[in-house]
Order: sequence, then C-alpha cells, then structure tokens
Amino acid sequence: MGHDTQVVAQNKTQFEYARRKRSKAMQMQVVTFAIMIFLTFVAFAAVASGMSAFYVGPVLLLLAAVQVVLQLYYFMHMSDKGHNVAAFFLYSGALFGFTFVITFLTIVWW
Amino acid sequence: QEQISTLTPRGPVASEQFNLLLLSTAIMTLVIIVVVVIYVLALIKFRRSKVGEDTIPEQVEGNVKLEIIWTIVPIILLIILAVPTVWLTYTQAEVSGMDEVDAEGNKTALTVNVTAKLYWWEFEYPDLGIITAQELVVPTGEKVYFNLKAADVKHSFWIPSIGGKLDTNVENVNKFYLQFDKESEGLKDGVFYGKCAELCGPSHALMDFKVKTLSREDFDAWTAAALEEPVAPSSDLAVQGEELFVNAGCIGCHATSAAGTAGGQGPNVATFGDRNRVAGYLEHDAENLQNWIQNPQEYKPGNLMPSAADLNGGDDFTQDELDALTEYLMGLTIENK
Amino acid sequence: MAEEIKYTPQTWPEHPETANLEGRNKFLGFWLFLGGETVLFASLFATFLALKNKGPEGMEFTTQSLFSEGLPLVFLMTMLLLTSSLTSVYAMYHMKNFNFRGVQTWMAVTVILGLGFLLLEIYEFNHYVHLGFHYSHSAFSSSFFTLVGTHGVHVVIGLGWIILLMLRNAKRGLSVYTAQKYYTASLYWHFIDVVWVFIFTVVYLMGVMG
Amino acid sequence: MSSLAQKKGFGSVLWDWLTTVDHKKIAILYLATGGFFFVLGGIEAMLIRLQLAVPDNDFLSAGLYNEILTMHGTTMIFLAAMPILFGYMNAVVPLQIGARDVAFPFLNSLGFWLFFFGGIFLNLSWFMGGAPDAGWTSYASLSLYSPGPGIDFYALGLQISGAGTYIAGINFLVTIINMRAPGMTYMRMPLFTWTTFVASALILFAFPPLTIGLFFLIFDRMFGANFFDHTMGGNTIIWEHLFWIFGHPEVYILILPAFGIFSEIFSLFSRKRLFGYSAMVFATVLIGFLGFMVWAHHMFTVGLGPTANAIFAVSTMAIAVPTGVKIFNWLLTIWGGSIKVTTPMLYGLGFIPSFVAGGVTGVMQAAAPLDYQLHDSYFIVAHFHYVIVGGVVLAILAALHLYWPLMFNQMLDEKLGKITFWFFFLGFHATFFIQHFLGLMGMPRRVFTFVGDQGWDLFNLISSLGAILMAIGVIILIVNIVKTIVQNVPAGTDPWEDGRTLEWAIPQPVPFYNFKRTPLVRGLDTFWIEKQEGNKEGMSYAEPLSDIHMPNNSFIPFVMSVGLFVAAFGALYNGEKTWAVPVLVIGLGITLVSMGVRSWKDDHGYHIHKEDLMDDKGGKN
Ligand code: HEA
Ligand code: HEA
Ligand code: HEC
Ligand code: CUA
Ligand SMILES: [Cu+2]
Repeated sequence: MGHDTQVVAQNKTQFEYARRKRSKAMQMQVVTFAIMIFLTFVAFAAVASGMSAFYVGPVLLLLAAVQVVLQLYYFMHMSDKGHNVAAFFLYSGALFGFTFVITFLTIVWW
Repeated sequence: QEQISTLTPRGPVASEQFNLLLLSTAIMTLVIIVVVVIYVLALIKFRRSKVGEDTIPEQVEGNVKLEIIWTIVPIILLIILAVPTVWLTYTQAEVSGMDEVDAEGNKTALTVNVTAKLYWWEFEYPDLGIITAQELVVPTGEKVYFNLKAADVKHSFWIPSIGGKLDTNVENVNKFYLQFDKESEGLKDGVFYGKCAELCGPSHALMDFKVKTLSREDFDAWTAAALEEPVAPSSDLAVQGEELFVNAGCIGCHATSAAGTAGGQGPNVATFGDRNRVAGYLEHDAENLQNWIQNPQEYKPGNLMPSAADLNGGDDFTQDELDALTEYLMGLTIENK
Repeated sequence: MAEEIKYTPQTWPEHPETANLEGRNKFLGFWLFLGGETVLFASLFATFLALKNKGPEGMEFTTQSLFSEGLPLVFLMTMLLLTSSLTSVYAMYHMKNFNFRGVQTWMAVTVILGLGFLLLEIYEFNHYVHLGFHYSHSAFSSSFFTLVGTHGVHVVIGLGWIILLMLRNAKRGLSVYTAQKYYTASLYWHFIDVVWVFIFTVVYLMGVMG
Repeated sequence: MSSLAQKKGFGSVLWDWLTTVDHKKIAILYLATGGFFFVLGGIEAMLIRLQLAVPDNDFLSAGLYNEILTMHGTTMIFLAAMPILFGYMNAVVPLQIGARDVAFPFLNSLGFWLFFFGGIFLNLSWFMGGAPDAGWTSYASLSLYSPGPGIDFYALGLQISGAGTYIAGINFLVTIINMRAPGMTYMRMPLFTWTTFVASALILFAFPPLTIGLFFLIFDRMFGANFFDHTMGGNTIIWEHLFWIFGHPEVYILILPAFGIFSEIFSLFSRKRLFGYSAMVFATVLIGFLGFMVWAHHMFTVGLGPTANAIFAVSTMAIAVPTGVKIFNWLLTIWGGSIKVTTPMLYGLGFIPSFVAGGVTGVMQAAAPLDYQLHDSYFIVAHFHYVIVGGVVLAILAALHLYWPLMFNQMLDEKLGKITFWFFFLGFHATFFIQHFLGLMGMPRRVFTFVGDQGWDLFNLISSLGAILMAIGVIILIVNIVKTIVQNVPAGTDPWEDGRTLEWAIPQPVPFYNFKRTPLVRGLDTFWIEKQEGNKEGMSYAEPLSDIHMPNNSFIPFVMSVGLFVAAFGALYNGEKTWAVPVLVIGLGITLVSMGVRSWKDDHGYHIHKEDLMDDKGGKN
C-alpha cells in the first residue's frame, strides 16, 4: 500500500534542524537510560541493605513504575503524538491486569 | 414439593433468600411491564400500514430528559435490591457462633464437618465423636454450623428447602450455617433432599443425600444411641451376613459403628437400616441393595466401590450370600436400638 | 510503486514507520497486541503471586532461600537487558537518520546483549533444577518457571525476529517497508524489558524480602 | 461471488477459497463453518433434551451425556455463535465504514483458518478416545481428574481457535480505528461498527487470561506442572478466576454485536434515525468496561467471603443500567417511526421482550444470597439461554436475513423466514421459560437424569417439546437457504429500500475491491442523507478515480494453521506415544517456517489500474 506515501524532500536547513532535533532526542534517551540504571541500582541496594520489607516493598514498586513509564514514554515514544489510541489500550490493559493481581492476592487463598 | 423446593423454605436462611427472590421478582416484573407496555403501544400505533406507506418519520436525535429518567429510575430500583443483598451477604456469612463456648468450655452450637467424596457424603460431628454418611441428622430450631470440604474433586452442598448452596473445594474448608425449622417426619419420604450442585463426573446427577431433622430431644437421644455399641445381629442369617461383610473385605471401607472419625473410603453403614435410600438415590429395598452390591458401576458409573466379583475372587455373590448381607445391613440401626 | 522509491536522507520521512497506511496499521496493531500482552503477563504475575512458596507439605524452597544468593546474577541480567534496550534505541536513531549500517550494527549489539541475558537465564534455571527445584516440583516451581520462562520465550522470539530482519534486509536496505519492521521489532524488545522490570522487582527483589 | 469464479474448474475455485484474503469471502467462510457448528451444537442440544424428556431415561449413558453437554456449550459459544458474528463483521464492517478491506487481510485469513482447525481438532475428540466431559467451564479439579484425552482436546483445540479469535479482534480494532473513509468520524460510525469495535476490545483483553488458563491446564495434564494440584500447593480457584475473567467478557463479546445488529434493524425498518445515538455509544462502551469488573458473580458460592461477594454483586447489578439505556432507546426508535415487519424486524421485535426477560433474571442472580439458591440450578440454564438464544441467536438469524442480499445478492424467502421465526420463537420460550421453575424447584443443572415424581417430570417434558419446535424452525430455515441458492434471483442494490448506512450503497454484486472510489461520509446514516437529498448515485466521493491497491492471496495462513493442528496431536500424546515429541516439533516447525517464509518475502500486493476500473468488469481477478 504505497500509494499514500508522501515523498517530500526537505531543504538544507530543515534537514539540519531535524537532524539536530534527533540527536538532542538521542541525548535525552541516554539520560533516561542513566536514570534507569540508577533506579535499578537503588532497588537492588535497598534489598541488599536488608531494611524492613514493610518500607522497601512499596519503594520497589514505585521504582519499577517509574522505570516503566520512562521506558514507555522515552524508549517507546509514547509521548510522541499519534499514540493516544495506543496509550488508551495499554492503560486499559494495565488497569484490568492490576485488578486481576489484586483479586488473586485477596480471594484465592482466603 | 416441600422436601426439595426453594419455593417452600423451611428455615430462616432459605426464607431470607426466598424473600429476596420475591423482592427481586417484583422489581423485575415491574421492569418487564414498563418495557412491554411501551413496546406494545409502539407496535400498535406505528406500523407502516397505519402511518402510511410513504411517510418519512421525523428523524429525532434523542432526548436528554428521557435519557436521564431511564438512567436514574433503574438505579433507584437497583439500590432497593442492592441494600438487602449486601445486608444478607454479610449476615449469612456470619459463622463466629461456631466457636462460641459456654462456661465449661463446651461448644454451644452443633457443628458438622461435611466431606464430599466421589458420589457420596460423609458427615462428621467432631464435638460428639459421631460419624455417619449419606443421611444428615440434625436438630431443629437452632443454627447448625457446617465445615465443608471435598476429598477428591469439587462438589457443592445444597439443601434447597433449607438454604442456598456452598461449594466444597479441594483446597480449603468453607463454613456456613443453616437452620432447620421443620421436623422431617411428616414429609413425603420423611426427609429433606440434598443435592450435589457442582458437576463432579458421570454420577454427579446421582450424588444425592437426605436430611433427617429431629426435635432437640430426639436428636439428643439419637446421638446417645449412636455412641453405644452397635446392636448385635439378631438372626442367624444376619450373623452370616456380618461374617461375609468382614471376610469379603467390605469392612475395610465401610465402618459399622457410628462412633469414630472421618476419612472412610466408603460410607459408614452404622445407620444403614434407618436409611431412606441405597447409595443415596435408589429405593431402600432388598432388591436394590443386592443389585448394588453385585454391580455398583451399573448404578453409579464411575463410583469407587468395587463390584462383587472383584471382592469375591472373581465370582458374583450367590443369592444366599446376598440375602445374608441384606439381612445384616438392613439390621444396622441407631434409631431402633 | 512507492516501495521502489529510492530515498535520500533528505527525502526520508521523519516517521518512516508510519509513513503509509500499511505502516500505520501495523504500528497500531502492534501496540494493541502489546495491550493484550500486558493482560497476559498480568495473569501470569497474579498466578505466581498466589502460588509463590506454595508446595507439597514440608517443601523446603522459598523465594528467599532460592533467590537470595542469585541477586548479583539477576542484577547483571537486568543490566544486560536494560542496555540492550538502549542499543535498540540507537538503532532506531540511525534508522531515522537513514543510516542503514548504523541500524544493522546496533541491532547486532542488541542481539548480543540479549543472547547474554538468555545464557545467564539458562544458567540460572539449570542451577535451580540441580537443586531439585524443577518444573514439576511444586505449584511454586511451576508458576515461577512459567512466568519467567514465558518472558524468556519472548526474548528468544525477539532475538529470532531481529536476526531474521537483519538477514532479510541486508540486501534490501532501508525503505518505508523495512523501516516499519525494524520499528515494530524494537517496540517488542522494549516491551520485553518492561516486563523484566516487573519480574526482577516482583519475583526476585520482593521475593528475597519475603 | 464474482461471475468469473464460476467459469473456473473446481480445483482453482477451491484454491481460491483456501488462499483468499478478501474480507467478503472470509465472511462467507466464517458463516458457513459457524453455521455447520451451530447445527452440530443444536443436534447435541436435541440429544440433551431427548435424554431429559422423561425421568430415569437411559437413552444416553451418564458419561456420554457429560460429553455431549460439554461439547454443546463449547461448540455453541466458541465455534458457532462467535464465528458467525465474525462472519457478519467481516461482511459488513469494512463496507459500513467505506474501507477497501480490513487492515490485515493476511491475518484475517489466518484468524479464520486457526478457528477452523481448532474447531476440527476439538471435534475429532469424538472419534479419538472421547470428548471432553467437565462442562464448558472445565473446572480444574474435575478436569484434572477426568481420564481419557477429552480435556486435552478441549484445552488444545480452544487454544488454537482462541488464537484465531484474538487475531481477528486486533484486526477489527485496527480496521475501525485506521481505515474509516473520510468524514466517518467516531460519532458517525453505525452502531454495528461501534459494537464490533467494543467487542473486539473485549477480545483483546479477555482472551489472554483464557490462553494462560488453558496453558496451565495443558501443562498440568500433559507436562507435569502443578498449578491446580492442591496436594502440590496448587489451587483450583485460580482456574475459576482465569476462566471467568475471560468467560464473563465473552458473553458480552457475543451480545454486543447482537445489539449492534438490532440497532441497525430497528432504525432501518422504522425509517428513523437511531434514538439517542450518543447515549447508545456511551452505553456500549460502558458495558464493555464494566464487563471486566464482574466476573466473580459466577463464583458467589465458591466461598470468596462476604466482602468480595458484595462488591461483585453490586458491580454486576450496575450493568443493568447501560443495558436498560439501550433497551429504552430502541423502544423510542420504533416509537414514532414507520414500522415495517420484515423477517429481520420480526426477529428484532421478538428480541426485545425475550432479552429483557433474560437480563432481569441475570440481575436476580446478581443478588448473591439469592444466587446461593439459583447457582448451578436450571434457573441459570434458563437465564443464559434467554440472553443467548433470545439475544444472540435471534440476532444471528435476523442478520442472516438482513445481510443475505448484501453477501450473496439474493433475498431469502420472507414467508419461510417468518414461519421459521414463529417456530423458533415459540419453541424457545416453551423450552426455557419453564426451566426457571425447574431451577427454583431444586433441579440442579448438568444432571444426566433425574428421579421421577419430584415435581419436575411435566416441566421437563414441555421443555423438550419446545426444543423440537426450535429444531423444526431451523430445518425450515435450511430449506429456505437451499431454495434461495437454487433459485438465485438477484436482489440488487439497496434491497430493503430504506438502507441507511454505507454498506447498502454499494453496487451488487459487490466488486471484489469494494468501492471504486472512496466515499465521503457526510453524517450519521450517510446513505440515507444522500438519498433524501436526491443524490441518484447514493454516494459522494472523497477522491477521484485512481489505482486501487490490493493484497495478494496467500496459502500461508492455511499452512500455518495446519502446523499448529499437527503440533496439537504431538502435545496431546506427549508421554504416551514415542512419536509425540517429533510430531510436536514438526508441527511447530511447519508453522514457524511458513511464518519465516512470509516474513522473508516482500509481498506488496498489486494494483488495479484506473483504466481497468473504467470498464465495468473491473481489474484482474
Ligand atoms: C449473551 C450472554 C449473556 C448476557 C448478555 C448476560 C447478561 C447478564 N448476566 Fe449472565 N450468564 C450467561 C450469559 C449472559 N449473561 C451465561 C452463559 C451464564 C452461565 C455460565 C455458566 O455457568 O455456564 C451466565 C450466568 C450469570 C450469572 C451467574 C449465575 C450463577 O452461575 O450462579 C450471573 C450472576 O450474577 C449473571 C448475571 C447477568 C447480568 C446481571 C447480566 C446483565 O448484563 C443483564 C442486563 C440486562 C437487563 C437487566 C435487561 C434490560 C434492562 C432494563 C430494561 C433496565 C431496567 C432493569 C432493572 C432496573 C433491573 N449471569
Ligand atoms: C451460543 C450458545 C448456546 C445456544 C445457541 C444453545 C442452544 C440450546 N441449548 Fe444450550 N447451552 C449452552 C449454550 C448454548 N445453548 C451452554 C454454554 C451450556 C452449558 C454447558 C455446560 O453446562 O457446560 C448449555 C447447556 C444447555 C442445557 C443444560 C444441560 C445441563 O445442564 O444438563 C440444555 C438443556 O436443556 C440446553 C438446551 C439447549 C437448546 C434446546 C438449545 C436450542 O436453542 C438449540 C436450537 C438449535 C437446533 C434445534 C438446531 C438443530 C438442527 C437440526 C435438528 C437440523 C437437522 C439437521 C439437518 C437437516 C442437517 N443447553
Ligand atoms: C474400596 C472400597 C469399598 C469396598 C471394599 C466396599 N465398598 Fe461399599 N461402597 C464404597 C463406596 C466408595 C461407596 C459409595 C458409592 C457411592 O455412593 O458413590 C459404597 C457404597 C456402598 C453401599 C451403599 C451405602 C449407602 O450408604 O447407601 C453399600 C450398601 C455397600 N457399599 C456395601 C458394600 C458391601 C456389602 C461390600 C462388600 C462386599 C462393600 N460395600 C465393599 C466402597 C467400598
Ligand atoms: Cu458431586 Cu456433583
Ligand atoms: Cu457473567
């Protein structure tokens, strides 16, 4: 289905601008990556430190959630436009999934 | 049919549920009437033959006021239904009375442990040290608590006239209570009917049990009698039967004394003579009993009792042997000690 | 036909993966698929949480006894997978710059990191089996191996997919048609990483804490 | 069907059907296969009713009855109702939104063949050691205990056909989101498209849990896992949750498209715009969403505790509200309209009271303490046949008459159609109304026989007689179909004369490329608008005539499905036969290799050139 592909040549400045924008974005990705590594490190360190599970547990889940958001929005470009429908379905799935986990934690071994 | 229908509640649990049935039926009838009235009027007034072949009706988009009405009114109706529903959900799940004790530390309420097994029911009275099968005996007019469990696959414990069902799961014990308000004496077969309500294999349909409800005194008398030594067989034939029962290995699966604990491979037969049915559903007579012993698989496909031939070294029992067993089994009784 | 258009860096669209209807369809379809995968993994997680530490009477294994020692290994696996996520981002960066060699190179790095992860996971599983904690050992073992193993299978599929793409497109080079394939594969790869984040958090870290 | 196809030899016609990726042909495949399974499931239902007609009947043995019962439920839900609805979706939705085809024609074909082979596999169990016998719900303790390969057939067969359903779901979602013609905004989509959309979203989220549940069952039974074996720490309640997390949305997957079909019918045959369109759309979405939050109402008696029961009871009741909104909007659609009672409309009119009756008994069951009495009794059987037969099956039959001219350019006989309706409708109420009372009188479901003289004898007999009326109805329908096909009178464009939506604007027989030029949609009920404005052609166009891009036919979907079919036998006999593992590997190999081939080759499809479109024949076929 190629006939609706638009072929538009960019002029020099547009092209340079786009290129720079892309490498800027790439730098952001690297920063994101650094943050994710850091978060992972914190998570493992928190567990290794042997602190009470009561405090560490929620922190771990929070760290995981942050990482996932980073992954989705930066690595998987969910922040770009044209992702509304995708985001809607992904979040619906996550919401339902979350419900299942809650019920399995509460009403399977009652 | 008083002994089996949810429409003739014979205890508070079933009555509450029946009242909920009446309430919900009333609401639902109202809903249906409203719908049907609009529907019939529309059909009468707006047939094409009425309005004319070429009419183009006005293309209305909708009406917010109406939308609101038919959102709110059902919500109100549902709230009317939801309040007693939630209320009963909690009250009927109340089983703390099970563990209550009096000053001497004795349980104040009767508890029965029910174990559902491939196609039969075991009833244990843990505080009384009694064990029976197939026929549940309970006192009237008081809450009886149940611990429900399955030994093999999932079943479900249901006495329609007394109250709703609760599943017997394989991995946990379910608890609930029932109260029996009517003595079963005057009923059609002198018993209430109980059912297995969860598909559990070929003979699921035949996994019935019966419930005998006695006044408190009669019940106390029954428990006392149950704990006494079983009566000795009275006739020669019965003695012969007892010997056979032991020699053929029946005793390995079927205990004959009601004093004991749960866990039998086959139903305890201490009350067999008092029973209403053979194997839970067959008419309680000698013919059915003998057929059953000879070939249980034919009557309850998939059940776990071996056929006579398997127990008796490859041969069917002779008629004499069957008669002896019958005499013996029919003589086992608690009620007529 | 559009597919025969020879692109130059200047004419290369900003979003080659969604440059035509076919691309947009695949793009959306794949995201929806990931929505379904979310529910799929949620079911596995839910089951694992319900069954963890459950086994035959007297079972000696618990998440703590099993995973405590192995945490460094899990950390290493996490690093490998996280990094591979970044390298696949690099590949996409080069794709947008219409640099096919960059795409192939960084995809190759991704594959290598992914293989590293896979080897460590196989080593880990093998270790548990040697301890006697094999698939049929208990409900706990079944649910653990099935959850983590399903993720592992996704890794295998992801690797196979990327390798196949690199081979088939080696001669073809970049076009809107092939770019879209790389893009989807990299989405898949990121998603695998997302799932792993939950696995190391919920299974290993929270498991070790008990 | 294009006239060219008839001139070809049998071999090439067959090849054409095996490789087609045209949504209109795939629709016919779905309809035919689903129809076959409907008759099969119906025959199983008749056997059930025959057995239960009188007490202590020994027409069927206990074990056989359970097999028939299980296969009846499974076949009807997975292999009949859902695929037939997919057939209509395929036939209608792309036309209704002005699309060239579905988004993924190749996957569309793959989805069909997976369903096809899954269904065949499941039914082979009859000849290969016995059918599944643990009920369509296949609760884990019994399904692990059950000897013989029946349950394995169930798990593997549903896994394969489930994969097909999942693919079809994604396909419809993308089609509807991305391929709408210009001007077809979301709030101008016909209701059938909307309900297809929401049902597909339900498929997207409901099938993965089933997949997982079935995998657990397969692993437990065939590969030594312990998910459900409580002696090894397993838990059977997990299966119940996973099954119903899928199972409840599944019933809405069935009923929503049915709602869509009736929405089309009411407005078409009342010559009136659908009343409260936006409320209808909102209600559809809300039902879909709530559908995921209520599954445990099937598990009130499991012992989840009062809090869980109360929450799920109330959330279940909430679904009555959006459903009520739909019912009342339908009533207001016919109110003030010009009602023409054609066969489809007759089904629509039969649907309203029947479905409401079934829906309100659902709400009664939602009252948890009352459900302790109703659960697993014939009351439940009555409830779900009222909603399924009174809702889904009536919709299927209505749509058969409604869309037959669209799919085949022929009209089914109206007179026979109405006779069918009356037999089926009266038989249906006779069969199932009385079952409410059987349930209340204490009769459990899934019993292969019952002891006489408990007050159940007469009602069961009436119920069985009703079923015979239904069967007569179905047989007349088959006669009707045969007659129509033989007579083959062209129906032409807009056969119902009052068509409102785009699908009725397309010329008959429908060209294989659908619309020559992409239509421009100017409002809800666009065809109606054009007709009212006196546009002879019935359509405005969004673009000038240009080349049309078409996908190539492909045999690969068929081969991939065969691969899984073969692999399933390997899994089934794992541990019993030495050839099992090799067969498993070979089967998976076939599938993977054909996937690889698909991926390796570039398949850009072909174009029909503008010049060829000018003459009426259209491009290459
Ligand atoms: C197409 C299929 C379909 C549909 C649409 C429904 C719709 C509903 N179902 Fe049903 N159901 C099944 C198919 C379906 N069901 C099946 C197959 C089973 C059994 C599975 C098995 O065990 O094998 C089952 C079982 C089942 C149970 C479990 C019973 C048990 O096993 O114990 C329950 C309990 O809550 C229930 C409830 C409901 C409710 C509340 C609705 C609601 O959606 C109904 C809503 C509709 C209305 C209420 C009517 C219209 C509304 C109005 C006119 C407004 C005013 C109304 C009020 C104020 C009440 N259903
Ligand atoms: C889409 C779903 C669907 C449909 C359409 C039906 C349709 C019917 N069902 Fe079914 N049913 C279920 C889904 C469905 N059912 C499910 C899920 C269960 C639960 C299973 C379980 O417990 O696990 C169930 C269970 C069930 C039971 C309960 C059994 C039990 O619990 O023991 C009964 C009993 O009456 C029954 C009857 C019928 C009847 C009479 C029809 C009729 O409407 C059928 C009408 C169709 C025909 C009559 C076609 C016959 C055609 C011919 C005879 C034509 C002759 C052939 C040629 C000329 C070639 N069904
Ligand atoms: C392997 C164990 C086993 C042995 C040995 C066995 N039975 Fe049974 N028996 C059972 C089981 C299990 C049932 C319950 C079957 C059912 O209802 O599904 C049963 C049921 C019965 C019943 C009906 C009980 C009732 O309460 O209605 C009778 C009577 C009976 N057995 C007699 C015998 C006799 C006589 C023998 C010896 C010849 C015998 N059994 C040997 C297991 C056994
Ligand atoms: Cu036990 Cu059914
Ligand atoms: Cu439901």
